[in-house]
Amino acid sequence: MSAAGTIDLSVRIGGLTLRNPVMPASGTFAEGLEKVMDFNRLGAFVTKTITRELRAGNPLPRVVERPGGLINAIGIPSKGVTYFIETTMPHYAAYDTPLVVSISAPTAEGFASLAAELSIPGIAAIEANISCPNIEEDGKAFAMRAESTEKVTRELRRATKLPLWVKLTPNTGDVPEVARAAEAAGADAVVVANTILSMAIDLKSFKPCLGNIMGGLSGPAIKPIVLRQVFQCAKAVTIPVIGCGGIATAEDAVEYMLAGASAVQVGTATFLQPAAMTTIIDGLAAFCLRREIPRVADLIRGVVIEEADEPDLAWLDPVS
Amino acid sequence: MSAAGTIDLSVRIGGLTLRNPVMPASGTFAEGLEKVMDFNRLGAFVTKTITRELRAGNPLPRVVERPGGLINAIGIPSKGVTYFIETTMPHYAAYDTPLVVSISAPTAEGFASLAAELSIPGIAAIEANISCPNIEEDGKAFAMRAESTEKVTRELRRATKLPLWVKLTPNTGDVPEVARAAEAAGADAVVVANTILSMAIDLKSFKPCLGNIMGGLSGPAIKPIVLRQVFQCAKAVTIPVIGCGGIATAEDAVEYMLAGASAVQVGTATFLQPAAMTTIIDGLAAFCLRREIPRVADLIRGVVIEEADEPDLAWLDPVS
Amino acid sequence: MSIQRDQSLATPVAAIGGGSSPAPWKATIVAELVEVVRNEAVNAEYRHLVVNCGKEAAAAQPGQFFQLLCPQPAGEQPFLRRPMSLYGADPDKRQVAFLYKVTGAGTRGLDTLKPGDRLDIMGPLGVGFTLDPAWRHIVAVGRGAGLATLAPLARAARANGTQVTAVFSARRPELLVSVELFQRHGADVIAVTDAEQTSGPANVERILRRQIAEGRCDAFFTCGSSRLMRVQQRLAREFGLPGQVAMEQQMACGIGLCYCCVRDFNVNGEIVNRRVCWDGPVFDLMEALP
Amino acid sequence: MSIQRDQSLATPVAAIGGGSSPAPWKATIVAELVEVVRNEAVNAEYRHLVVNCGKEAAAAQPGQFFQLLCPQPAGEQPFLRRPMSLYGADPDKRQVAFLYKVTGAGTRGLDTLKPGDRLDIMGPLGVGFTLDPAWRHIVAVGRGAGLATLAPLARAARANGTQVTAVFSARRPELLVSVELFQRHGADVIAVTDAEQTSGPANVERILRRQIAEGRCDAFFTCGSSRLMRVQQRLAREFGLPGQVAMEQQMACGIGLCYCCVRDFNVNGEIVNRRVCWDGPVFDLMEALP
Ligand SMILES: Cc1cc2nc3c(=O)[nH]c(=O)nc-3n(C[C@H](O)[C@H](O)[C@H](O)COP(=O)(O)OP(=O)(O)OC[C@H]3O[C@@H](n4cnc5c(N)ncnc54)[C@H](O)[C@@H]3O)c2cc1C
Ligand SMILES: Cc1cc2nc3c(=O)[nH]c(=O)nc-3n(C[C@H](O)[C@H](O)[C@H](O)COP(=O)(O)OP(=O)(O)OC[C@H]3O[C@@H](n4cnc5c(N)ncnc54)[C@H](O)[C@@H]3O)c2cc1C
Ligand SMILES: Cc1cc2nc3c(=O)[nH]c(=O)nc-3n(C[C@H](O)[C@H](O)[C@H](O)COP(=O)(O)O)c2cc1C
Ligand SMILES: Cc1cc2nc3c(=O)[nH]c(=O)nc-3n(C[C@H](O)[C@H](O)[C@H](O)COP(=O)(O)O)c2cc1C
Ligand code: FES
Ligand code: FES
Repeated sequence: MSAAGTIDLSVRIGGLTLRNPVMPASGTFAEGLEKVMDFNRLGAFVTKTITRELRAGNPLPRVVERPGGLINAIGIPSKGVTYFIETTMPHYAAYDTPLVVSISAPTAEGFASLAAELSIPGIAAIEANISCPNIEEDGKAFAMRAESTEKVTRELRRATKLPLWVKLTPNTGDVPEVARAAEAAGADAVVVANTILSMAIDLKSFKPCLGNIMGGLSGPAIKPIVLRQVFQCAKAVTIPVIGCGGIATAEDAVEYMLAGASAVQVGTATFLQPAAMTTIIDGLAAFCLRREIPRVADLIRGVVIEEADEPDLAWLDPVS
Repeated sequence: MSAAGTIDLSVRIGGLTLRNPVMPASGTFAEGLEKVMDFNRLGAFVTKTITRELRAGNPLPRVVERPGGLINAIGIPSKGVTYFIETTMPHYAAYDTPLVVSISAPTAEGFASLAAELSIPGIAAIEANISCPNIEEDGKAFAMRAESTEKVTRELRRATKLPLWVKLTPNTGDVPEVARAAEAAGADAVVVANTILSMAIDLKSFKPCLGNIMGGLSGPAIKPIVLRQVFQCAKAVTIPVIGCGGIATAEDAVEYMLAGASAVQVGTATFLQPAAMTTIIDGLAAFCLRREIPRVADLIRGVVIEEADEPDLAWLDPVS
Repeated sequence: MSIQRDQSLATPVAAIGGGSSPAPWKATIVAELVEVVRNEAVNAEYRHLVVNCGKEAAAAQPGQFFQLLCPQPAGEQPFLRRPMSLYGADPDKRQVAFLYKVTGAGTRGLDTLKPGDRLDIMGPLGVGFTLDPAWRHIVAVGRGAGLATLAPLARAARANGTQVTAVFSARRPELLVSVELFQRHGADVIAVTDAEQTSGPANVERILRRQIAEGRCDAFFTCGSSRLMRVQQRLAREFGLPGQVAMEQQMACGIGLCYCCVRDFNVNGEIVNRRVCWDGPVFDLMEALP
Repeated sequence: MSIQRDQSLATPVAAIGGGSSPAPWKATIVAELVEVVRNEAVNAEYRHLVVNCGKEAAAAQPGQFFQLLCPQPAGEQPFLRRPMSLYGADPDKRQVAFLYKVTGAGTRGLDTLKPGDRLDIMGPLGVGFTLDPAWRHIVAVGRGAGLATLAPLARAARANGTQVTAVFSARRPELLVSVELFQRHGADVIAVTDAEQTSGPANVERILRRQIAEGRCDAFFTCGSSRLMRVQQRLAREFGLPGQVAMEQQMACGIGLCYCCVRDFNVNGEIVNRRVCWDGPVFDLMEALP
């Protein structure tokens, strides 16, 4: 029971307490949003993925829309870590909101040294975007396999004392196994998930719609898929799961938290409604108030599975 | 160049020539559609997956809708193979359209014996729905792994001389590798793909929306994802790829054929527009006419990839 | 997925190949874009929707239904079609009517329709009611949306020379629908309501026993309440009366393809699984399970 | 994703927690549901859309743009917002106007709007044109949708005490837009068209050289044609004139988040990557690459 106006929105992610569970998804957030919303209301900042060196990103076109979603192949244009520390970080210093830095590198060692370099005051956590290809192992993304995930996470863990979030790819057959590997190697949280590898072809030119040929699908279209992965991961690990995929409303955020997410990241929705995050925060509070749930954290893993509902394991796959 | 009215719509799938590339997806077709469309216009019939024994299917609710798609957990209710041969097959005997039977079993041996039993006059091809869990290997669907796919396909190949189509699951990290395994073991075609494992939670009751907790997403929402898998598979194998996922219009079918599909299966679209398949057939002919493409088969693998467009392999994953 | 008339039904493109169509094939179930004639509230809960349609749709029989592709209301995206019982059909004017309650995204979408708007309807679907010419009197028992489903029986029964007693249940008297429609076709209507505390199974049983005692019940027809269905099953068994019940279930395809709408039925002691959309929605009263 | 006004902007729910907001924070870019006042064809290609909006939007400056959440036309589902230049702003009446060409799903959706309908617009966005008070004469060169982008310059230049010569290019004379608007604000308009074979770069260069020779060109402003932009770059270099160009690029977010709208620019011989939505859409003429 709660009196109006006293919903506790805070959640704990590894060592961090966030004022609420809503934060941006990497690559869909920048200083510009400051003109749209009060940055002091966000649960956290999450930066666009940065790399050690300067990177140009992919050829244009970099996005194409489809019903219910967006396919992007931005690549990781990055001005490099020095620029980030000197020029980008100061933007966020004025706010009372934890800054999470998303990083990427083509080798486990590269990840580790970047994390070490970024383990400085002003940074609250590292989010390792391991959906990028592991050049030591035949170009597959680290997060496609439990072994490479475990290895890169272990190196990262050794390199930094900051809370370590590992962002997984949905493009693998066994996300919970990969999540377990991240947990075993010392991750403080897993972010589930990045975009789903997709494609679109232009029927006028017969050419791919994206300069990179393939790209990642995001937005409402992927919500049911990623929600399932969050549910599976939350059963597989005890560290917090941060849900990310198609969240556009407070109801979406509630659904993710019930499935097992301790916090949520909002990406593509911000492109359609730039204040989506603060709207979701308000909506979460309103939802809890209406349903007499005193703390938003009570929603986490709240999905009600009745015995009779347990799937017939011999036929669990959707097959249908 | 082609004169009006003379578009050649036929395609070859393994040993079969189909009058056009459009057929139903398994589980979304039955005799009832006869009241909606002329069955002699279809490229092929594909039955709901059948099993050897009677099976009840999943608890209700079995479907839930989401924007742009449907999540289903029907299960495989089946009246068994004898009922199929005696009661269902005769329905299709009146038509001049090849009958493809979709089968499933929990073991490779079960698949093989069912295929053998169904290798009878009146059946034009076997579609092996190997998205079901392999009970010999820890409950993972056969099609989640190249090894189990190769094994079940090899057994099937030994058991039947009929054209053998193997239907893959999209719920794996490496569909092209699985497709290669099916090809190596003697499949005549691969169907890409089944539904994408998903979930939805009811915000009133906090319970899963489906009796089976999880289910498979189908419909327009999954089109960009499965299209990408078709593109990858068509590069990986030389046998025909049959595209299946979110196809609702002739334009969707063209996009799939350009990506590499030799034929397409239409599922969920039929639930919204029961005559979707014949509309798509007409639309394919109209498209080819408009674009002066004499044979629809000329579309297959027709996507134009320019050298400059080749993805930067070191950063191929969408990561963005 | 575009909400468009399926052009192939209207204009088969025979000229450009795509299959041999030797016999002149005819559709008996069609999805067509129809024109809305009327869409008005009849009371606080129900809306009456009338559309101009083709001859296949206008030939719908009592107990059959349609699958409506509802417009998207602001901010919502109903994906599936929505099943709605035939409320009335006029083969001469080529019209069909529906009576619907606004409950969720799809029916909220229906509610946005104005005369002149277009709507994609698919039907007629399923197995409707059967009227035995031998029956002199039947009793129709309905509640909620069930009143809509039973409505076309009034006219069909009169055409069959059968007298109808309708026992209609609602929460409040002003929520009763089709009462006048039944009366216009010469039926006796007995209204029971929660507000008046007349709608309990005991009272309905009393009413039905009186009908049976007076020889006014050769068969039961029911829809919309499993409590009332159980009362009728008991009486039907006791008096050896036949009966038919129209069932509801969530639907995806509506034409027997997907098996999402199955229910269990008791067929001579054996539990069998049937598709409400295809094997029903009207079933033998004695076989139905609540 | 619902096409709804983002309520949080209108009604911050401060009472129910969710963050400390010490300083009274104010949005300068807003997404708001506005009311359509007018949406009419001005010629065979362009439509004029006027909306009532809030004060942030009505404060938009020439060269800035908005991201419009276009309604879905029948059978199509534009997902992203669509960028549209400010065509006119009236801070007193609290109105903004757009001039758009129907080209695809999004603009087909805009075309369905009727007075009284609501539309979700987001802005004002980007960096607009800069007018140096020292400039006595400027030359604006536009083609296609570029004429819409340049339009609000006419008024701003007059307010700045700057005389404008507008060189407007179109396929046919009847497709020229904003000519009267410029004339009303005292500008000279020189129209060139493909139909009259006056729009070629050679002729435009002749016209521009005359303006320069007559001392009527302290700066170039251009939008909508890279061919004409190159002519101006050449002349600007030759005569040491400043210039500004408004660029287009496909956009997703419109506020500098996604990096899909980047273009290359030549900054003192070095190629740098900039976001059209955030670093532009107006850029230094000499740095722009076609
Ligand atoms: C054969 C048949 C005939 C019907 N006839 C009528 C009628 O004449 N008048 C009337 O008002 N209603 C009737 N219904 C119920 C009507 O179909 C539902 O009220 C409607 O589908 C609700 O859709 P919604 O989007 O407004 O609600 P939501 O709750 O948003 O719907 C979500 C999903 O559940 C399904 N659903 C919700 N309620 C029902 C229900 N009661 N039965 C079946 N599916 C449901 C919807 O179709 C949809 O797939 C009938 C149902 C069936 C099966
Ligand atoms: C800063 C800016 C200002 C603009 N101002 C105007 C204006 O005042 N009047 C006007 O008529 N047009 C203007 N445009 C172009 C306008 O944005 C496009 O015509 C519109 O986005 C087309 O959308 P559509 O859905 O109709 O076409 P589609 O071709 O279906 O659009 C598909 C995708 O491509 C994008 N796209 C298509 N054409 C363009 C283009 N020329 N520029 C950028 N993106 C494009 C769309 O935004 C969408 O993401 C402007 C563009 C930009 C970048
Ligand atoms: C334009 C764009 C750029 C992105 N860039 C990154 C990135 O740099 N690093 C990363 O980890 N994820 C990136 N993502 C993925 C998002 O962080 C998020 O995982 C994904 O979009 C799913 O969430 P959504 O559906 O809410 O957008 C990007 C997504 C988009 C749409
Ligand atoms: C209700 C339903 C039932 C299905 N049943 C089966 C099945 O029995 N066997 C099978 O291989 N696939 C089955 N599928 C998957 C479809 O054949 C198809 O692979 C999938 O729906 C993607 O295509 P779509 O987006 O066109 O529907 C089913 C799909 C649906 C929606
Ligand atoms: S709704 Fe599909 S079988 Fe009944
Ligand atoms: S459109 Fe997103 S950065 Fe410009």
